[in-house]
Amino acid sequence: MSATPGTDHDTARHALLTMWTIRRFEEAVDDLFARGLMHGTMHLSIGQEASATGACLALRTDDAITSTHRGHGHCIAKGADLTRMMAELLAKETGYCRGRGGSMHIADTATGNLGANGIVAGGIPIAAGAALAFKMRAEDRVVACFFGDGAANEGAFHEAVNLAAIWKLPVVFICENNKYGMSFSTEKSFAIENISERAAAYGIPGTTVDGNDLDEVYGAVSAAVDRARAGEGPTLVENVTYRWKGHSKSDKNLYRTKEEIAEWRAKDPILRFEARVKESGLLTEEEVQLIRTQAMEDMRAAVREANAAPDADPSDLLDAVFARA
Amino acid sequence: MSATPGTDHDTARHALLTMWTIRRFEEAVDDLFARGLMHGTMHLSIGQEASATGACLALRTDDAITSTHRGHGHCIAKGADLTRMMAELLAKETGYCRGRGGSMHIADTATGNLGANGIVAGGIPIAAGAALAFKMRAEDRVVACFFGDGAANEGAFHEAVNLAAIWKLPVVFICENNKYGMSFSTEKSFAIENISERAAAYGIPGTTVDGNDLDEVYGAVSAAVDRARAGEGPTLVENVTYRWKGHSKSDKNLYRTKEEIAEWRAKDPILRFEARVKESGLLTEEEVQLIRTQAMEDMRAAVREANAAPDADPSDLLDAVFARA
Amino acid sequence: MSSTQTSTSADLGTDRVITYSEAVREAIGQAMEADDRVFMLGEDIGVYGGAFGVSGDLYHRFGAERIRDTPISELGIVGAAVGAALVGMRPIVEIQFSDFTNQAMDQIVNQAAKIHYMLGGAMSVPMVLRAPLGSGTGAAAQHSQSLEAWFAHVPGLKVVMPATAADAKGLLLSAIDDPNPVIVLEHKLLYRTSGPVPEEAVRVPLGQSAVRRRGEHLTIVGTGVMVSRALEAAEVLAADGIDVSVIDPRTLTPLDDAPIHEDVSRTGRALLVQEAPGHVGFTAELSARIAESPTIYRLLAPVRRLSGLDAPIPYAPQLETASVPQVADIVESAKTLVKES
Amino acid sequence: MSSTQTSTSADLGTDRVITYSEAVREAIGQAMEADDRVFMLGEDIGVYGGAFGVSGDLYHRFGAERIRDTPISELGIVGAAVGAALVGMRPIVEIQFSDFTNQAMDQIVNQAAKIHYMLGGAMSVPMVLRAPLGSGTGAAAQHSQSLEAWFAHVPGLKVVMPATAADAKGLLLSAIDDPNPVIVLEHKLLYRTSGPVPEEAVRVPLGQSAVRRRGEHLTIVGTGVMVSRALEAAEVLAADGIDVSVIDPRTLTPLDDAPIHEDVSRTGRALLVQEAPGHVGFTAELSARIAESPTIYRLLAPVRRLSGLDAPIPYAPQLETASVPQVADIVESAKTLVKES
Ligand SMILES: Cc1ncc(C[n+]2csc(CCOP(=O)(O)OP(=O)(O)O)c2C)c(N)n1
Ligand SMILES: Cc1ncc(C[n+]2csc(CCOP(=O)(O)OP(=O)(O)O)c2C)c(N)n1
Ligand SMILES: [Mg+2]
Ligand SMILES: [Mg+2]
Repeated sequence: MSATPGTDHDTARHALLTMWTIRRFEEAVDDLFARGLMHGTMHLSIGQEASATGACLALRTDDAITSTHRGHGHCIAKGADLTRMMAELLAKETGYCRGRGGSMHIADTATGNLGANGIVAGGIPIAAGAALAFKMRAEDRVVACFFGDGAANEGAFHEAVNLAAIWKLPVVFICENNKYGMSFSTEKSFAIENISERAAAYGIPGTTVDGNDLDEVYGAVSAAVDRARAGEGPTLVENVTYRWKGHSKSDKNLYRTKEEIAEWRAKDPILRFEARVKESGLLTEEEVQLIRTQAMEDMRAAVREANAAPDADPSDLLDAVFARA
Repeated sequence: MSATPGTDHDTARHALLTMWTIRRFEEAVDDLFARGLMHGTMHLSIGQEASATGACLALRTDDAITSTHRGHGHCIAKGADLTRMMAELLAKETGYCRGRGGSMHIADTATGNLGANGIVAGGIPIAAGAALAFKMRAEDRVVACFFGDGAANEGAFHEAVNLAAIWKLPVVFICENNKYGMSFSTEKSFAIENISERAAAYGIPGTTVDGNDLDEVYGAVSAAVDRARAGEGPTLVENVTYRWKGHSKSDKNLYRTKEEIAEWRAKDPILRFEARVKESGLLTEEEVQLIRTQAMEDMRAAVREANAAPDADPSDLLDAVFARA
Repeated sequence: MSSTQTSTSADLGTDRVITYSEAVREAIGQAMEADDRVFMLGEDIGVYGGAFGVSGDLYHRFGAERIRDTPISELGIVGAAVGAALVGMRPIVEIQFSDFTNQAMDQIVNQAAKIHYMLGGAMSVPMVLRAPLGSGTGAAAQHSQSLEAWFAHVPGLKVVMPATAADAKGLLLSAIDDPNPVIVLEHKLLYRTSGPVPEEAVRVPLGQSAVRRRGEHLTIVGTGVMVSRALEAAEVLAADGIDVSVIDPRTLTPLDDAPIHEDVSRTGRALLVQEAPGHVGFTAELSARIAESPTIYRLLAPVRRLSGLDAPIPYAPQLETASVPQVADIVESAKTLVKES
Repeated sequence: MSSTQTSTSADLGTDRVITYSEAVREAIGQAMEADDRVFMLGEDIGVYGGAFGVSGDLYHRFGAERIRDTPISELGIVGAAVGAALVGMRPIVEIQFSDFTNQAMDQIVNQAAKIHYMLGGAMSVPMVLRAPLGSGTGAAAQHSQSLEAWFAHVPGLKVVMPATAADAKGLLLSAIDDPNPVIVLEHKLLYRTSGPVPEEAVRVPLGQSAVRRRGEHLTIVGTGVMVSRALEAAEVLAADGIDVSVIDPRTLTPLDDAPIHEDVSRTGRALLVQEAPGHVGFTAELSARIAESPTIYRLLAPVRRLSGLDAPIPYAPQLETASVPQVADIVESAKTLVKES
């Protein structure tokens, strides 16, 4: 856990760099995909960077996360190496999953990422289980469990949150409410105002914050992490945010208006944070420009290095199915 | 829907007879099973009769129910024939399921029972679906969906209640909270006081009533049925009650005390209702005795007739797998 | 994979060529026009038009009530279909990827498949569950499975795998008519393929295998995308003087194995192809049926199965391709089989 | 069904006879004593002692933390086991009836089975899922299924079906050691059977078939409760001069088929028995392996499968019995097979 990003210089620098890195990384992915240089399907979190970044800032390196199909941001914010991520997306042997996982399964296990997940809500029970292990072993580690608004309507959410609640597990449930589960709006899929209202059904605290405000996210998740680490059990934190891009590549955006997208682009979480720290004098314009440049360069280096790596090797596919004792 | 049982003579008579019939039927089952004359496993609802009876009194014949593994009471209260029920339990060809279903699948479809269910929470999505059909066809029929406290922790509960809530389906979710899911107490399996608090998570009304008080159950379910029929959507009604017998035959009652059982036996829903209607003068002592006698005789006739029926016929098992056009 | 299909327009009495996904959509549209009880439930099938574009404009034609967008709740929506079917509707559920049937197995297997039987016939569950299966799109292990063997193993379910546009329409129409739960598994690589399809609502009955090609030396049996791969392989093999039959069971349950016995008895060789992992897969059943019947006496060589690897589907394109049978693999297996004997 | 098992005490180097469920409990107790990472999760496994009494007194020995009672949430608890396994625990999940794995298929199939592969080997999921399967208790269609074929079809899962008390213990110990998800399916009719079981924590390796009996005329292959039925049938057949082998694969994945090929090559006849419905079941795989190998040339008669009906399991005892192979059915099938050739 770091000092508050909005008041601490180094933390602000780190947070801003993380957000720009996520943005640049995903723009690169978008571009590579559009040019036919990338395979599969991609779910981009552009516009949601404050959620991943603010939440992971509240975690220690030995804390764990579970992530989603829209997981590049979580992976980067938890500390993954850009080159190995890009290599995975480019189906290289040096990728985090040796080209076997791709975008929906990318994870740097060394920094505590227990996996992105192609299954909506698939990571939620897994998060509860990892938290159970931490508690049983009396380790003071916490799990942050990311999932979308859509995931909150899956049975897996319900069962896992209840388990965590009755066993007071050290897990923070972070719902990234970006208003849509693919094309279906939260207005239609919920008969409640805020998803955090569901916390009461399990007897745990719930809170809704502006997910495009890095400090708010950080504050809410930090409080929840403290609570979890103190053995007081789980919290449901809802980060209200928005994805600028389509759900995935096949999305024609028929279910929302251009105006709505424009409105949310105006709430860019990165520019907002930049403006705030510049205004408060925490970072200078020059520092901000250096951060931007660094994010761009890091991304370019990652693409370059990943491109140069060997393609994933099909020779031992059967061998890779089972772990060996 | 009938007039209030606590104030209308005929309704009171019907309600009391129904409760005694359930009690006698299940006592007979208990006895037949203990004597090795009945096969399989049985889940008895003795002690919970007011819940099934009060709820079904609030329904029309053309309304539907979904039921559970502990479903004899629901089946009887909705209007099933005792002989065909007993025949099913005795594995007879004349049973409701021709001996193929047994206790956990018994249903009189003619009186709107869409099935008992051996799967905890299995009937909840089915209830939502039947209600969806009624709504789409603009029929003013309602579905009453019975399930236990344990079922409220299954994902199926969550998904189905949410569907019903967002689509404002004409369904009443009736949670029969008898304090235990098999051996696991609600104190341990929930971190909330009342299961009805979960209603708020779906934006629907929830209410908790004394499930051993026939009038209270009837009142709460009636209000919910009216709401559903008026197109205002689902309600979650929690009937707090208790099962006197073990979960099933293998239960050694290690998870609860004799005192607790005795305490709840003292809250016998049938004797309570009898006392009330006698006190208010709605039924005379003589009428009550006649009702008791009738329940006993009906049960005996059912056992006798069912015993005389032919055994289930194994000759066309493969034929019975698929429905024919 | 070839994007042409072999049913000729002459066979089907029509010149009109449409895509497989158009054929599915047309079947649903015609069924909905003919019968008020038919409606669709699924994630993003409304204004989005479906994850694979299958429902397309149906939402605009039939409205939000009958083309019903749902939350992400596979268990809930399959259960809702079961309930609606029990009281007389004819729901069609779309599951975005067949992998997500895992979420809904209780309602499919413990409920839909068994209710008619458990109730001694008192009710039935006339519903259709459609879902795309298979690999080939780089969507990796959780979005690329072929689980047809599971469904075929469950008494009370009918299981359909249409391989052509015409079958996609005709079999789906029969599935919708059927008073039982029918699982229709559409290979996602087929959606954009096209073929002749009659404009009318012509049914293809469930439980009838199709002989796609007749040959002398070898019988290839496969379903879904393997049918077109087998037909392509057949062309290659023909150039090498090997003349093969290609049989497409189309319906896995009820399975019409008579044409397979007949053809294998004639050719003496059987090559059974599937994309799914081989271990305890559907083609094991085909092999077992040959081995337990008099057909076994007509074999000139052991039966041969060609299956996907017993491994999850990987992301990298070259790994994905190596994980499931391709045309060249079929050709090679066929050659080996013919040479062996 | 016989309640004796054929492994003699001499084979196992012990005189001690305990029940199958005691053997399972003993394995769990010994694993928990030896390794702090091992714990149990399941419904009513605590003070209740388990729906089938398997966990018994473990709760009193190890406490509520490690013998962890759960709400009725199969998906949640299997997922919790996956998560705990990922960070280094060795959870054992008990699912009350294997039918309820339907609730948890996403975590079993989309998660546990694939995570090691999808992550390119970076993590693994060392967990055990135990569940009783099969019919014979009058619990009807939703509590009596035999779904082993499904799990065996999923790459990344190991699948075990112990048929004797000794195997129940020894295979479970190996399953707990294994760094992969292992599904252990225990037939509920076996729980009360007994046999010799070593007191020490002796492992039976996964992936080794057991030859339960050697005969001249016919090879019977079956798992779980069918092993003892086959052995009983063997006695009856012996009285009639028909001398049969009985082979128990024990592990469905990985499958050790060498002893089957060897034995069938010698006897020339294979009778494959299972309780599950025949269509696309596990014995289809056994048949296919014979039909695609040189063993086929040694057959004196077509392979024969004897399976449960392709129907749900009914409640009525005489219907239930008629739905799955009994000793007499095995005897009859064996005789027909021997006479046929
Ligand atoms: C169980 C399951 N159902 C459906 C899908 C298809 N799908 C992938 S992402 C998605 C939308 C998820 O919405 P949400 O949880 O809000 O996350 P977001 O995409 O908005 O980040 C859907 C329906 C899936 N991957 N898994
Ligand atoms: C999905 C599923 N899990 C577990 C069981 C085993 N089981 C049958 S009844 C029962 C307890 C149910 O508790 P509750 O819902 O409170 O109903 P009650 O028995 O108290 O009436 C359990 C665990 C089951 N039948 N289905
Ligand atoms: Mg969303
Ligand atoms: Mg209960």
